[in-house]
Amino acid sequence: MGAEMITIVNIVLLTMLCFSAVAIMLLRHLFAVAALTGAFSLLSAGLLVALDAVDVAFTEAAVGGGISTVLMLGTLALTQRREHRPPRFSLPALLVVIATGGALIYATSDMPAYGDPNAPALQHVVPVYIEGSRNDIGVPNIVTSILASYRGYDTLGEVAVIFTAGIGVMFLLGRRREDEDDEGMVRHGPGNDPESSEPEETAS
Amino acid sequence: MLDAILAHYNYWLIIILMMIGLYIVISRGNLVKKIVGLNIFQTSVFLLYITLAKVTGGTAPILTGKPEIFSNPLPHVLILTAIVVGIATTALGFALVVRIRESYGSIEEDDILAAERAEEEIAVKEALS
Amino acid sequence: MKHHLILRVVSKLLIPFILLFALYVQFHGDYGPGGGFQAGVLFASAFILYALIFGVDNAREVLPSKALRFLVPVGLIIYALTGFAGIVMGGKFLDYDVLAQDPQHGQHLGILVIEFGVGTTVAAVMVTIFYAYAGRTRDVDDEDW
Amino acid sequence: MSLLFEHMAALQVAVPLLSAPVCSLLRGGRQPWFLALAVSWFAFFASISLLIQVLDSGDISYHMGNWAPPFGIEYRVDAINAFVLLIISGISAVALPYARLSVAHEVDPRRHGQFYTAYLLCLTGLLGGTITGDAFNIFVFLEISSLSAYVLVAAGARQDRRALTAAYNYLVLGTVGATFFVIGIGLLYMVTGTLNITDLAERLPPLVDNRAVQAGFAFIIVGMGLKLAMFPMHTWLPNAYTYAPSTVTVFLASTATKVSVYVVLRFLFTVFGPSYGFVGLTFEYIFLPLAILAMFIGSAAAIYQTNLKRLFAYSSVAQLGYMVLGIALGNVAGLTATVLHLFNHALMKGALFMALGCVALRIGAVSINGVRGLGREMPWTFAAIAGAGLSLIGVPSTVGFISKWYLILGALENGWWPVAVLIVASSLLAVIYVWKIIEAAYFGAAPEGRGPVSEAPLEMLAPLWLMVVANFYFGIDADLTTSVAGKVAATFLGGGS
Amino acid sequence: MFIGATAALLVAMALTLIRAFAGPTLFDRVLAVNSFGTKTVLLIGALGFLTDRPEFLDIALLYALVNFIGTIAVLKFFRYRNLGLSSAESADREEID
Amino acid sequence: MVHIVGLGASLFGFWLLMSGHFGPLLISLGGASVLLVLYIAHRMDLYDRETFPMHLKGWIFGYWGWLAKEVFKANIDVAKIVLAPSLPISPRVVRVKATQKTDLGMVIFANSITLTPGTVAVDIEGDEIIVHALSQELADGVLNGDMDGRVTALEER
Amino acid sequence: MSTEMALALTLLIPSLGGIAIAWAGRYPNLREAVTLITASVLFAVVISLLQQVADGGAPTLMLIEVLPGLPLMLKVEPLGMLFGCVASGLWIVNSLYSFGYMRGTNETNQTRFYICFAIAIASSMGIAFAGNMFTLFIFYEILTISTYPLVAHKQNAEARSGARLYLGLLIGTSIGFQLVAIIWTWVAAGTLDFTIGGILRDKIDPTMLPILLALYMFGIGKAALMPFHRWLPAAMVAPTPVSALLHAVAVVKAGVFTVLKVVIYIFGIELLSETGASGWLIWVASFTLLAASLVAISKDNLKARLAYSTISQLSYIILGAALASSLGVLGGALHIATHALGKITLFMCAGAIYVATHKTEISDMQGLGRVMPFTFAAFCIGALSIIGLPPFAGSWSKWYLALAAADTGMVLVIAVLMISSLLNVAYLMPVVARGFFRPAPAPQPVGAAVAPGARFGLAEAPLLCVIPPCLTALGCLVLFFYADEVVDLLRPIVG
Amino acid sequence: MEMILDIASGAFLAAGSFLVLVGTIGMLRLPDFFTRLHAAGITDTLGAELLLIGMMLQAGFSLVTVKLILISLFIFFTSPTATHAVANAARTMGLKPALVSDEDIEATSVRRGSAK
Ligand code: NA
Ligand code: NA
Repeated sequence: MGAEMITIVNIVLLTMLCFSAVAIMLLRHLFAVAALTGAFSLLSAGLLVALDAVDVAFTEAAVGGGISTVLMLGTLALTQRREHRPPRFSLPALLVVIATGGALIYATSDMPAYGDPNAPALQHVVPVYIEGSRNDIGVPNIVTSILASYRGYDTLGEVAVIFTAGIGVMFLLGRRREDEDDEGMVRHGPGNDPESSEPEETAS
Repeated sequence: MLDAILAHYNYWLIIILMMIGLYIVISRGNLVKKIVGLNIFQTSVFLLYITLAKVTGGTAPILTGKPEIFSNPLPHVLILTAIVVGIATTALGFALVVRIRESYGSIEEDDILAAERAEEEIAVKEALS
Repeated sequence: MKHHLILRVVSKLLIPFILLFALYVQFHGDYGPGGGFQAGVLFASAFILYALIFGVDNAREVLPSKALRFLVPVGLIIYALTGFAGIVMGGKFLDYDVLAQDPQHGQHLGILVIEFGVGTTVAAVMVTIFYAYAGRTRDVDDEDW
Repeated sequence: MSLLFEHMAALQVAVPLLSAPVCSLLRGGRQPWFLALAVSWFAFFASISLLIQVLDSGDISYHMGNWAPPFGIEYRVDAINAFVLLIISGISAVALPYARLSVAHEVDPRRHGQFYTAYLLCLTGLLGGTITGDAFNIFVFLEISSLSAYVLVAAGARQDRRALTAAYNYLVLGTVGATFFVIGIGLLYMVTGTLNITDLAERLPPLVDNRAVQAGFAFIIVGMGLKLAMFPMHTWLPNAYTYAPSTVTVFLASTATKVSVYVVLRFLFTVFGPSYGFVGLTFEYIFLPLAILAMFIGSAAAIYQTNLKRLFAYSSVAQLGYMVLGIALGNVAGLTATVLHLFNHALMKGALFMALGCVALRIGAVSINGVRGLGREMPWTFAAIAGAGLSLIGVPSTVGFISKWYLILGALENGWWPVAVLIVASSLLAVIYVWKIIEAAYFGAAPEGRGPVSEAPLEMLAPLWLMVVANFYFGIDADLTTSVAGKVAATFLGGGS
Repeated sequence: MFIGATAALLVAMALTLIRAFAGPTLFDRVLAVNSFGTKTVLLIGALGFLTDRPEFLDIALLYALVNFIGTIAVLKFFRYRNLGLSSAESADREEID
Repeated sequence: MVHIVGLGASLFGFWLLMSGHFGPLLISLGGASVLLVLYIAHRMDLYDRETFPMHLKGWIFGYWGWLAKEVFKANIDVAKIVLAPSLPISPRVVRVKATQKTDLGMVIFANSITLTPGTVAVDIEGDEIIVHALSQELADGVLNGDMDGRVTALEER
Repeated sequence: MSTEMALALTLLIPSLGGIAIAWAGRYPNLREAVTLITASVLFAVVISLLQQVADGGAPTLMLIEVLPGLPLMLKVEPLGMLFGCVASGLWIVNSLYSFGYMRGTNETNQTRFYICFAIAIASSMGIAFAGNMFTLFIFYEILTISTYPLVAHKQNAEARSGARLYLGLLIGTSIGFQLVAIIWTWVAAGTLDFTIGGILRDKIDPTMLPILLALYMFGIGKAALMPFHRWLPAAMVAPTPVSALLHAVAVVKAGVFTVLKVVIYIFGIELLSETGASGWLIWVASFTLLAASLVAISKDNLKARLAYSTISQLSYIILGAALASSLGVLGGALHIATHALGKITLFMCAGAIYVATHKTEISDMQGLGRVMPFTFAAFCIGALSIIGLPPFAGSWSKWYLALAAADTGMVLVIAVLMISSLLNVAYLMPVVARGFFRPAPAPQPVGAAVAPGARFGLAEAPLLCVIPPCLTALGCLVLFFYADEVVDLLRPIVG
Repeated sequence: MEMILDIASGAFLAAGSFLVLVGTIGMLRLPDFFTRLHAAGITDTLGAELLLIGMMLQAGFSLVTVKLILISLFIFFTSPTATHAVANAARTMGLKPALVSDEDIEATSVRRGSAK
């Protein structure tokens, strides 16, 4: 009974995701897009919980719903809030997309069925992880065992990726050291108008 | 037939989602929208991985002391990494968008292309003169 | 002055708990969902909330850019050095078994340390990125607003 | 000391990886550059020792975290990736002495720490993506290199704002490529349950007819095709190379796409194998026509460029066509050509972009007009362009010739006469665009208003000429490179894994 | 019992999403998305009980948090410019919609 | 100081409640975490009456009980309105005098208004709270000063 | 001096000479002394090798193995010796002439000119002594590239477009056809070594032989076989010493030399004659021969006429190879030397006329012979040699070719040879006739003020422009009497 | 006892579900942004809390209940705050409530200058 309900939850959430994606495509108010993107991430995170991927759901919620929404808002604040061109149809895009989707749908016919407990991916390496997590590592969360130990090297790479992003954003947007140290008085941020101070920022 | 549908409906819906994301990336001229499309595309790939990790009747791969069937944890690990890569890419992409807006005064591909073409034409004219 | 009173008061109440929740997530990744990455993001989001309500300049006083410039690489360095520690103590790169008296303790220690590294870098990077966005002077004209 | 060699495979990547955050902590001035230089030289040393080790005593398998594959991540070094590692670290080792002045000129001095940090990350990513024996780890490390490459390209915005849009397009297409690659890996994982390349190779044969495997193959190839700028997925490349700072162009043009080619080779021959029906079909019906189109359209586009960096960027599209063509030939000679060309093209483009960097140092933007008459004022620089240009054309006694020699051998071996003719015909297009520059530099009159121009400093000329000399040395004494490449090709075709 | 609650939450989420799509003002959307987030928190709680693994409430807590910060962020960033300008009422109108 | 100790204690309690693991390692990590949070809170200048409202004494629970009842009633009212086919609404905006002396008190009052369906605190201007109400009856529930008085009473220990 | 050393020196001397010239660039006298010394030393070294080859030796020098089985190597054989002697010997003469010409016309970039010249000679030596087709190809390309700056010397639009065509056609044909042919040969035979009797016997399907041969013949663009001859007239924009280099000393000679090498050592004469694979080439060569002659007649510009003459004369050599008989090959080989002497004479005379009078059109040269008697006499001798009249060297090579045609029973070829000789007369003799027998239009053109012999009423070019053609004209005469020795030297190549 | 708890829990869940649905319907039915705020309030306050209490009753005295309490506390604090923030932003940016009499609008018109 619970399993069937999960199936229904999956279908409903996925359908909502698709509609959200279409809405994101069509909406031209970019702040609205940002808000919907946040909803999209929360939805997909909900789906991830339904699919037992709790660590992923945790991350997707924090990243997709939190950080990337904030980043997008920050970008919009520094750029513009409307998409200027109305959505228009693009045949090449459609062809690429159909080819990609077609290839995937072709692949699905030979994929293991959804939820198949005999899927090959469950037979080969995973049992060792489950046993190892219990005995060798002694960490109940198998995802953590794999992430931090078995495939800890991937995670090192992942931290390097985040580090790269940090360096990159600092490179592209960071204030120069001189600005910070010498011109600390300069107020930054949009609405940098001496006439109008911003209450939010001067609060407390 | 119904079996086939039930066995793969998840994949199909995810593929549709993926296609919408990819379509946004290719067809939208707004640089922010493109990155949003990229996010949708990537998120749907994440969902594909997680879907294939799901085991009917299984639970989250955290040991409880009881004998249980667990969903496959490995795709979870991979996707955790992929999410991080995705947010890193998004952050950089948005940073570039901000800089582009500062340099070109627009984040619409058409305007930027027009500006670049004009520059290019000047350069070519110089080369020919 | 009372304009953002509600937000201000509620945030003041929440922020310490969000920070602690982040640290909880950091150290309980072994038992449930969470770990360094998620903790880092949460930790950063507490600062982001602070910056949203009290202004980026105040946030910079709490967590100066100089400290961030130090913290961003430090997490990654901690992680990489853990890898080298494996080599130095007679194992392979990132081999935690050799870090303590027995392999399981070694694994625990290794995971704890690298997760800490992950959390440090992630939190620092997230705040850095937020500062970079929110603190950037807009030098384009306001036409589009 | 033995500890060093025992862990050399890990250190090859771990040292640059650790050095990147350390670099970001440095105070500026020359320190970041010096660290990058030292690390590059260490990486070069490591790659040489790995290659020697591999050639002497067979493949190296290093288990990260001491977890046996396929459970943990394995570093697996064989002749081919040792060779690619050598290319990457070698180019880096030569490019960095050159970099200091060029970067000082083109990149905001206050950003040098971040610049060299990004450079080190890019190096790390390329090395890591090459050395690893784990399919997903390839993705992670290639993304490290790609993300840092976007930053490095955008660093050119100080010279020309188009660097920003170039970096943006590179980012979007690169990410789509990476995502395709991830889809492909996922499909393979779904049906095999493993991510280890060796393990994958062992578990795939019974699954040849599985559609998920076939689709996975397609996604991996298209994804990497985007990253390696395989025609017609090359659109990000010309502008990225054109507007990046000179040093970045030197490094990326010589290494980044090469690693993607390597990954394609790895999947085509180690994981799959030409004996799989769909792989063979891909060779003949996808790679062959695309490669030929790339050779001609890339070269033809190069002819019409006025910006010299973009000219050589389009030439890279054509040259990547040669590499794909070598794969498409599907025989030892063709594959030897591809592997050789990884190295040879790195030498040519390294030298050419270095030379353009020297020109940029003196006159700013490098247009065909701007270099008129510069041949006499910058004799060493333009002699280098001429020399490397000859190599690009494929004139005998240069490395370019050796590559084409094997390509044509491969075409003839298959009895593909027209292909052999097309290969030489496309070289002739190279004559045109190379000669355009030579003619302008040596036989054109200096544009009005250009004052006297002095030759580039020795610090930049020396690495440049090292590359030029290498172009000729390895063109005349090709024994070393061809024996390694031939060995690699034979391994690939001699029964897959 | 949790099935019923889950179903109700799903229906409510779908309806809320309609409001988010329809707008018409940005604030309608933000309100809808915020409410949607609350429902997601509840859904995750319900799913935890449905699958007999209710210990994942950390996620729900995180959602509530992210939802809150996200809402604040949208408003904060959206309001930036209007704090400085008072004349363009009509323009505001257009922006809000 | 009392705020620091109070906040520290409640943070540590929060940790113990969340954790459910009481091994020496996690307890000491919890202690360290609390110290770190306290340090950051100090840097954020969060130590004041608002952060750890211990001056509100036990009254608060009584108030909560009363508020729960009000919220419940208002929910029923609004639900009726929403479900009525005719949608009997007459929205209005009213100004409510707030008599609280502290910011915290005013925030409790404003949030209480918002928590009660049918009324939303839209803005605070001086000592007035501007409230949007769905109907006059619902507005009256706020205007009658009952809630205001109870919140003010909370402040005056 | 060891043989290998000597062989290495043939490459090193001109290369080092080039460097020395660059170093001496600022001092024209020193620079030209270096040029002359280098040329002389090179010639001496080549002559020192000549004796060994005449004695049947084959000095060999292995440079490096580029790819397994594909070395860069030098190996001297008689044909190469002949070409080596011609190129190095004529370099001396041409250098002397260049000093006069370049100074006489105040050319710019003279240092570059001499450096490129030295590199061109070095690569000619490489071509002459190449031990396999691969080595030859490399030097062939270096020769093309090193002569490009010479052709583009004047750096104006005309020079640039001429040089572009020059480079495009030579590189294009060499990479597009020749390289393919070489690789094909490699694939088929597994070697590229020059071997008497060829390397392709039984290695390649006889029906494919004509195609391979065609790839070689059209791929050797320097042999100017129609329709790939356009580069030669286009290169006429270059200064005259360059034309001499192109037409006589190095470039076209390298082309026909390569043709002979391919026919003799790659295909083998016998294989060609057995299979008749070169039959088609006879007709292409014949066509080129006649057509180029006809075009030459129509040209009023002296250098253009000479250029088409060269195209025509080259086809004699190709014809000799195409006949696939010993006599034909010998005749062709001999023609390399005889034509070189004759054509360099003609070009140097044309240059001398230009230096003295700045005239380029034949129609303007009426009566010039009377004021430039030495020049025109030398021209006359060169012309007669090219036409093939005894007692000038050219008569021998044509004689051998005619014999070969008769031998193989190609009557038509004999006819072609006859007609072409008549055409030779028709385009060369009018120049001499105008110069000597037509009265000069008044006013008489005034030569250079310092022109030697002015007091005798002569207006000759500077001595350095006049003496070299006289020397080579003398050479035409001398070679007539020593042709037998040359043929004896060459005899081994036909087995 | 078990059964009583189950029944109580079921009742709470049912009531919560009902209120959540009602709130959502209100969000769709009500005419403008400000009126919809109230409907959203139904979901976020009583609906959410009832559902959470229903869950607490199922979980009994355990870590789960503790976390449910924390969630309900969190919602209790943040939900009105967020609602207020949206409403305040809308008002500050000049969005006019519909169906409100003129003098009301007068009384509450945005006074930008004074607000700062
Ligand atoms: Na975890
Ligand atoms: Na309310």
